[in-house]
Amino acid sequence: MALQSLDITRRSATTTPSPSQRQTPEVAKLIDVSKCIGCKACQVACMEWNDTRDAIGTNHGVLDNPTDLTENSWTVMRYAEVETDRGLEWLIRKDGCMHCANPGCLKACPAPGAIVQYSNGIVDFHEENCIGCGYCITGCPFNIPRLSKKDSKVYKCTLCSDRVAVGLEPACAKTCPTGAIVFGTKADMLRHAEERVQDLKSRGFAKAGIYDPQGVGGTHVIYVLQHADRPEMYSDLPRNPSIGPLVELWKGAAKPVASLALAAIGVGAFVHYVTKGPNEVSEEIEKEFEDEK
Amino acid sequence: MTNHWVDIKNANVIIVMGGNAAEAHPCGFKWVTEAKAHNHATFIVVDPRFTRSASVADLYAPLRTGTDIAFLGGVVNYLLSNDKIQHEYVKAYSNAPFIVAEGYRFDDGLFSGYDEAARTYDKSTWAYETGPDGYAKVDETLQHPRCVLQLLKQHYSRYTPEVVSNICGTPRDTFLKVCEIIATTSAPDRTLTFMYALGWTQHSVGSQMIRTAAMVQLLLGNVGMAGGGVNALRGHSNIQGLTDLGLLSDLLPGYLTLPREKETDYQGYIAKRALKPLRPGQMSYWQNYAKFHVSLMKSWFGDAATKENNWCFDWLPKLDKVYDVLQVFELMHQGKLNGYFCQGFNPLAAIPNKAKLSGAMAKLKYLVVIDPLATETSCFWENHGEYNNVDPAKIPTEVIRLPSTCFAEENGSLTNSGRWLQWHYQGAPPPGDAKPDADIIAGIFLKLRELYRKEGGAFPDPILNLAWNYRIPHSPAPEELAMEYNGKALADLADPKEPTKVMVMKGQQLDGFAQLRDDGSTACGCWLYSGAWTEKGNMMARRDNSDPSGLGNTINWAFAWPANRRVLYNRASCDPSGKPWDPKRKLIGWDGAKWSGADVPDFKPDSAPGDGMGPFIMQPEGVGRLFALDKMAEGPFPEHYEPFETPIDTNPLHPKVISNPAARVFKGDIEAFGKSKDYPYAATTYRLTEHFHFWTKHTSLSSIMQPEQFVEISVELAREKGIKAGDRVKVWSSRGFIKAVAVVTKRIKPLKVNGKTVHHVGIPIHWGFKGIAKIGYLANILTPFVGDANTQTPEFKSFLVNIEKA
Amino acid sequence: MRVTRRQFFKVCAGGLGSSSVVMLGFPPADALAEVREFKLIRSTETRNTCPYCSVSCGLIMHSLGDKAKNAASSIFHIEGDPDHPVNRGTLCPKGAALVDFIHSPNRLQYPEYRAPGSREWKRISWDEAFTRVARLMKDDRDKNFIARNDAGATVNRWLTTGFLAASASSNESGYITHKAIRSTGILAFDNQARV
Amino acid sequence: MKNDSRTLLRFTVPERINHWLVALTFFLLALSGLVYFQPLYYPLSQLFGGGTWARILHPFFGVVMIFLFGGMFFRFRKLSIITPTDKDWLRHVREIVNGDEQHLPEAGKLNGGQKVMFWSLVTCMVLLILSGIVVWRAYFSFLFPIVVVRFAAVVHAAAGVVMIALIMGHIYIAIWTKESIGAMLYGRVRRAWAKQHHPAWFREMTGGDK
Repeated sequence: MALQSLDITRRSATTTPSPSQRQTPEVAKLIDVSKCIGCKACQVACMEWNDTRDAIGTNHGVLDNPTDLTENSWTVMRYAEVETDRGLEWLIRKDGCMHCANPGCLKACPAPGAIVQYSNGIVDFHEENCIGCGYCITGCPFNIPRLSKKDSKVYKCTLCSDRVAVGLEPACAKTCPTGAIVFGTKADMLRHAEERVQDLKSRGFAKAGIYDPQGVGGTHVIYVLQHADRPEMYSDLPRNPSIGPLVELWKGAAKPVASLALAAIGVGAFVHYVTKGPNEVSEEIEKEFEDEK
Repeated sequence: MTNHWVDIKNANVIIVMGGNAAEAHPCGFKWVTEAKAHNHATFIVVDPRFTRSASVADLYAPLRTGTDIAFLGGVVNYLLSNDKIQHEYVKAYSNAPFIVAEGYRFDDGLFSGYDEAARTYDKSTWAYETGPDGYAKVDETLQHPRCVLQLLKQHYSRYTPEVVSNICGTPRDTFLKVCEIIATTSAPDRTLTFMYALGWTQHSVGSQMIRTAAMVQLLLGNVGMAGGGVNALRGHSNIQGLTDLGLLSDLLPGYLTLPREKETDYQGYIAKRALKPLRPGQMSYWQNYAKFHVSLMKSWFGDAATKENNWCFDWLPKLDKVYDVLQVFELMHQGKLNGYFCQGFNPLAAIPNKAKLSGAMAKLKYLVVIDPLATETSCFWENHGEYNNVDPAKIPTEVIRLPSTCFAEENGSLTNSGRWLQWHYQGAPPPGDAKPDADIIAGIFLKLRELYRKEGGAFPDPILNLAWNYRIPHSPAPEELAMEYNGKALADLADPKEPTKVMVMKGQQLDGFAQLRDDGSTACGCWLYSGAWTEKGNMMARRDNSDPSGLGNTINWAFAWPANRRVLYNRASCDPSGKPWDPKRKLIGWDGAKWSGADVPDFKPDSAPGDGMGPFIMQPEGVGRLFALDKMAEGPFPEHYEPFETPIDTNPLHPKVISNPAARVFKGDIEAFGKSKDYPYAATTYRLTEHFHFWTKHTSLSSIMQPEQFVEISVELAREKGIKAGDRVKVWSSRGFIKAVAVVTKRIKPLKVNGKTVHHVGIPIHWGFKGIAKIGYLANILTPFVGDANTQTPEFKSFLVNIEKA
Repeated sequence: MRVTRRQFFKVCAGGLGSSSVVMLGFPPADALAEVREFKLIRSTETRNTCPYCSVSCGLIMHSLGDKAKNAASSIFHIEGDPDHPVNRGTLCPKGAALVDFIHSPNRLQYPEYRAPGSREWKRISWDEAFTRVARLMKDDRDKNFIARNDAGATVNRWLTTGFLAASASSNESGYITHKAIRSTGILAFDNQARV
Repeated sequence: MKNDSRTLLRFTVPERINHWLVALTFFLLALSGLVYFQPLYYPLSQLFGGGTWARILHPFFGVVMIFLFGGMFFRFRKLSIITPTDKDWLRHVREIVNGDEQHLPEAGKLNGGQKVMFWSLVTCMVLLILSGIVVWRAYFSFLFPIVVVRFAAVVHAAAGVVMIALIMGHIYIAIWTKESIGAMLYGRVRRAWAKQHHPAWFREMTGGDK
C-alpha cells in the first residue's frame, strides 16, 4: 500500500479495521441550486479532468444531455420546469455521487477494497479491485454508480480524490462559473450554506434550506435548496434517503446469521457423527445376507 | 463595456436584457451572482424566453422579440412622469438643458428630413440651436419647450404602461414592477447596470435599443459609476480588439475613420473630425485627431509618409459607401466581386439567408479561407444532401484553404469586452503545417509585393512602401507588432512644459497617446492602444491582481484602453464639486490639486471642478447625449419600429411607418420578407451555453453536451400543432427550411400582443453540415437579409416562421 | 464404499490442507486504497486566454513534456487561472472543453486547393498557396483597381476583392492584417463585430 | 461393487452422471457465489482466477445448472411425490436422528427426508434462477427497477444460503449413511443395504421378504 494521503475510514468487504489513525479534515462540496445556471461546465470539467468521453448522443426533447449518468458522465445536470406560487421556476440540479457518511455502495460491495471511504469523507471506487457485480448500484440510495460496458467496472464521481489529496478542489467546484458549487471543510460549507439560506429567505423563499440527509449519516455533497421542504421537485431528489431495509438485511444481519447457520450445520453434523457413529447396515440384516457374500 | 466584468459586483440592480449572460458569458455572469450574494442586488431579466439567466433572477419579465425600445421607452416615460431621475446629474452631465434647433420634428413615426426614395434622413435639423459664439444654447431651468428634456418628455409620453404592454406583451404589472426597481437607482448611492449583447445588436433597430438603455442610465445618473454603465458583453474573444483596431470597412485603427470619396482634401478630412468644443471650457478630446492619424500613417508607411504628401492621405482608399457584410454579399450576389478572403470567419453560417450567400459565393472567382477548422464556408461547394444541396461541378470558384494556429499555439493579446488587453503565450506547436495568421498574411503580402516589384501594376505605391521592418519578414513576431501599435518616438520628443527637456528619446516606446504628435515625430499603429507596450515592457502581460479599493479595478492587471482606465466616464461618479456621489464606491475624486483614486481619471487630471469641464470629454459639449444629434441614422430619439417581419402586421404607435425607415435593406430582399398570414410565428435565433457559434461542434466535449439540433416551442404551440417533445419538426421561413428536434418548454409562453396571441419559436444556431456533432442545418437558412441602420448588423433576432411536425 | 470415522477425519483434514495450499499459491490481492496519481505533478504550465467569448478568462494549459529539446509539447489539460481577476479559476462549459478544440479531428493541417468544378481537396505547399493567392489578387487588382472615380477624385480603391477578418485572432494578427489589407485598397473589409 | 444378482441397481448411469454434474456445478456455484456473500469467503475467488472471474463465471454456472438440475428434476420428480407413509416417516424425528431404522416406517426408493430435500432444492433453485436473472448485472439488471433488484438480491442470497445448508446436510447424511456414496458412484447397492435403509424398495425389487 503506497500512498495514503487520505486516511481510510472504511473499506468494502474488509473485516479488519483499515489504517485510520490519522484524521484528515472532513470535506464537503456544496451545490447551491439557487445559484446554478445549468451551464454544464461541471459536466465538461469532470469529463475533461477524468479523461472520459461519453458518446455524442441525440436530443430527446429536453436540454439534459447526456440524459443520464453513465460510466463516462459522473455528473449530469437535471432540469425541472416547475410552476410554483412564484410562477415558473427552473430548478436545475447537478446530480452525482453524494459521498454519504454511511455509504450504501460500500456496504453492498463484496470486493475487498473496491470501495473505500477516506477519513475526509470521500467515498472512492478503486476499479482495479472492482469485480463488476454491480452490488453497489443495488446498494446506492441515490442511484449513482454506473457499470461500464467496456470494462465491466463501476464508475462514479470520486469527488476528485486525486485533486483533494494534493490540496486542490474538485474539478467541478473549480470550474463552476457562478459559484454554485463550492468546496471546503464540511463545517465551512455548512456555515456558507446557512448564509445562502438566509439570503434566499430574504428573497422570499421561506422554505429554503440545506439538504444533508441524515438517513445516510449526512453527505459530503450537500445542496442548498430554495424549497427544502420539497426535494422531490428537484428531479426526484429523495426526501429521506437511506440504505433501504432490504439492503440492510442483505448486507447486514444476513451475512453473520447465515455464516453461523452454516457453521452450525457443520458442527452439528460433526457432533452427530461423533455421538451417533455411522449409520451402517445392522448386524442382523448383514447376517441375513451373509450367504451372499 | 463602459465598466468591466468585475465591476458588476458593485451594482444594486442588474438588468440582463438583449442578452443572456448566464449562457453566453457564464464566467462573467458570476459577478451577477456575486452582487446578489454580497451586495444584496436585485437581478432582473427581460427576454422573450425564460433563459438560464432568468433561472436565477429575482424578477423575469417576458417581452416580444424586437420590442425592447417600446419597453425601455416606457421606462423613460415612467422615470420622467414619476420624477425618478437624478436631477443634479441630468442637469450637469447630460444634454437635457440644451436647446434643439427649430426645424426638428417628429410626426407619426418619422423625424424631420426623411427622404423616402433614398431611405435616409437629411439630419440637418437634428442639431442644437447655437449662439453667435458658435456654442450651443442651454436652458439651465430645463423649461424651454425645445430643450432636450422637454422634447424627451414629449416623445416618450406616448409610451404608457398600457401601450408598452400592448406592444411587448409584457403584463402591465410586471412591467411596472421592473420600472419601480429601476427607479430606485435614481438615488445617488444606488446604481443599475445593463448587460446586453447580440439580443440588442441583432435587430434592425439594434443600435437604438442600446441607446435607449444609455438614456435610462443617464437619467438615473448611473453612467461613470462603479456598478453602473451600459455594458456590451460582446461575442468573440477579440471582437473588441478588432473593433478597436478598426477592421471594418469604414474604419481605421482607434476609431479613426476612412475618408469618404468627397473628402479628397486632407485638411478638410482632419477638420471634420477634430471637433471643436460646443460649450465653453470643454475638452473635446477628438481635437487631437491629427496626432493619432499622422502617427498611424507613420506607422504604416514609415518614411514614405511625409508632411508634403499629406502623410500618404491619397493612399488610403476612399469610401463611396459602407462595405459591410450585407452590402458585400449583395454585391457578390450580383456578381460584382471576384475574390474573397475569410480569415477565421464562417460567413456561410454567420450572415443571414444561406441560400443567397451560397449562390453569391458560387459567383466568386476565388475564395481564400484561413482557419484552424474545416468550416462550412470553405466547403460551401461540397454536396451534403439536404443540408447543403449544391452541385460541385457547377461551382467554378477556386478555393484555397490555409490552416492557421489556434490560441494555444501563439503568443499575443486579446481585448475583452471590459477593454482589457491581456497577453497570452504559446503552449504547444501547431498541428501539421499550420501557421499563425500573421505569418500567413505576411506570406501572401510579401508574394504580392514581389509580384508588383517585378511586374509593376495598378498603383503599387502603398504596397511597395508599406513599412515591413520585421526581423523575420515572413514571420512578424507578435511582440514586434504590439510594440508597433503602441507607438514609438521617431525623433527626440521635448516635454511640452519644459521644451529643453527630452521627454522621450528617439526610438523609445511611448508611454501613452498623450505623447503623440502630428508632425511626424511619432509613429503609433493604434492610438487607443498606446501604453500597452512602453519602455517599461509589456503592460498587457502584467499579473498583479491586487485590488486595494475593493471595487475590483485591479489596475495593475494587464492593460485597459484608454490609458489603463477601468471605468469609462468616471468623472461622472463625482458631483460637479468633485465629491463622489457615493463615498462607499469612490472611483476618483478631486483632492484639491488633481483627480485621483482607485481608477485612472477619465478627465483632464488637473482640471478643477470649478473649471466647469464636463465629464464626457470625447463629446464636444462635454455631456452625455439624451438627444443624439445626427449620430444615429434613424433619429435622435429612439423610436419603436417593428421587426421587418412582424407577427402583428402593424406598428401600434404609427401604422404608416411600421419598420425602421432607414434600415440596411435591399430591394429584392424586401419583397421576399414573410408575412404573418403565411409565417405566423415570431422566431428568434440564439446561442446555447454548451456551444460557441460554429466552432464547438468540432469539439468532442461540447458536442457531447448538446449533440443535436433542436428548436424550442411553448407547451401551448406544441399542443396546437400536435407536436410532442422529442418529435422532429420542420421550421420554415420565406427563405428556406430546417428540420430539428422539438424541445417543448414552459419557458416560452405565448404573449398577448395588440389583441393577438403571439407564439415564439426559439432557434439555437450551433449546427451545420461540418463537425463531429450530429449534422444539422445552418440556422441562417431562415434569417432575413436586413440590418441595423447604423451598424448594418443583421436582424437575426426577429423574423417569422411556420412550423409543423416533420 | 465405506467411510470409517478415521477416514472422515482424514477427509476433513485433507480438505483444510488443500484449501490452505490453494491460498498459499494464490494469495488474494491487497486491497489497495490509494488515490489515483495526480496527473499534473510535473506538467508544463502555460498561461493563456480563452478564445471564445469576450469575458477572456485566464487559462492555465498543461502540456506533455518539459520543453526539453527532444520532448514534443502537447496540451493535455486546461483549467482556469485562479489568479485571473474575472474568472478566478472558473471556466464555462465551452472553456472547460478547450483541450478538445485544440485536438479536434477537424483541425486543418496543410494548405489545400480546390480547383473550379472539382469535388475534392488537393494538398499543396505553402509556397504554392502563397504564389497562387498573390497571383489571383494581383490579376484582379490590376484589372479592377479604381484610381479615380467618375468625378475625377483620387479614390485608390479596389472593390472586387473583399476580406473578412477574425475577431478571435489576436490584436497583433488583427493589426498586421489591417495594415496589409488596407495597403491594397480593399474596402470590403469587415469582421464579426458587424454581425 | 459387482454387477451381479446379489446387488440391486439403485441409480442408472445417466442418473449418476447427471447427479455428479449437478454436484460439481453446485460446488462451482456455491464457491463462486460465496465470494460475494461475505468478505470471509472472498479468498474463494482465487479458485476461479480472481473476483472478476468469479463474478463472470457464477451466472454462467447458473445457466449450466438450469439444464442439469432440470434433468434431475424430470428424472426424480415422480419418485419424489410425497406419500402418507413419507409423512409418517418424517414424524419420527428421534428415530431418524439416531439412525434407528427398525422403528421407522418403511421407506421406499427414496425416503421422506430425501423427498423433502428434493422439493426444497427445487424451490431454492427456482428462486435462485428468477432472482439470479434480476441481479445478473451484465445483461439484465438494468431492465428492472432498483427496488426489484434489491429484493432479488436478498432472495438470491437467502435461497443460496438455504441451498448450501441443504446440500451440506445432504452430503453429511451421505457420509453418515455408509455405502450411500458408493450407491451414487457405482449405481448398485448390496441387498442388505437396501433392506436396511429402503425396505419397501428392497421388497419391490426382490419381490419378497428376503
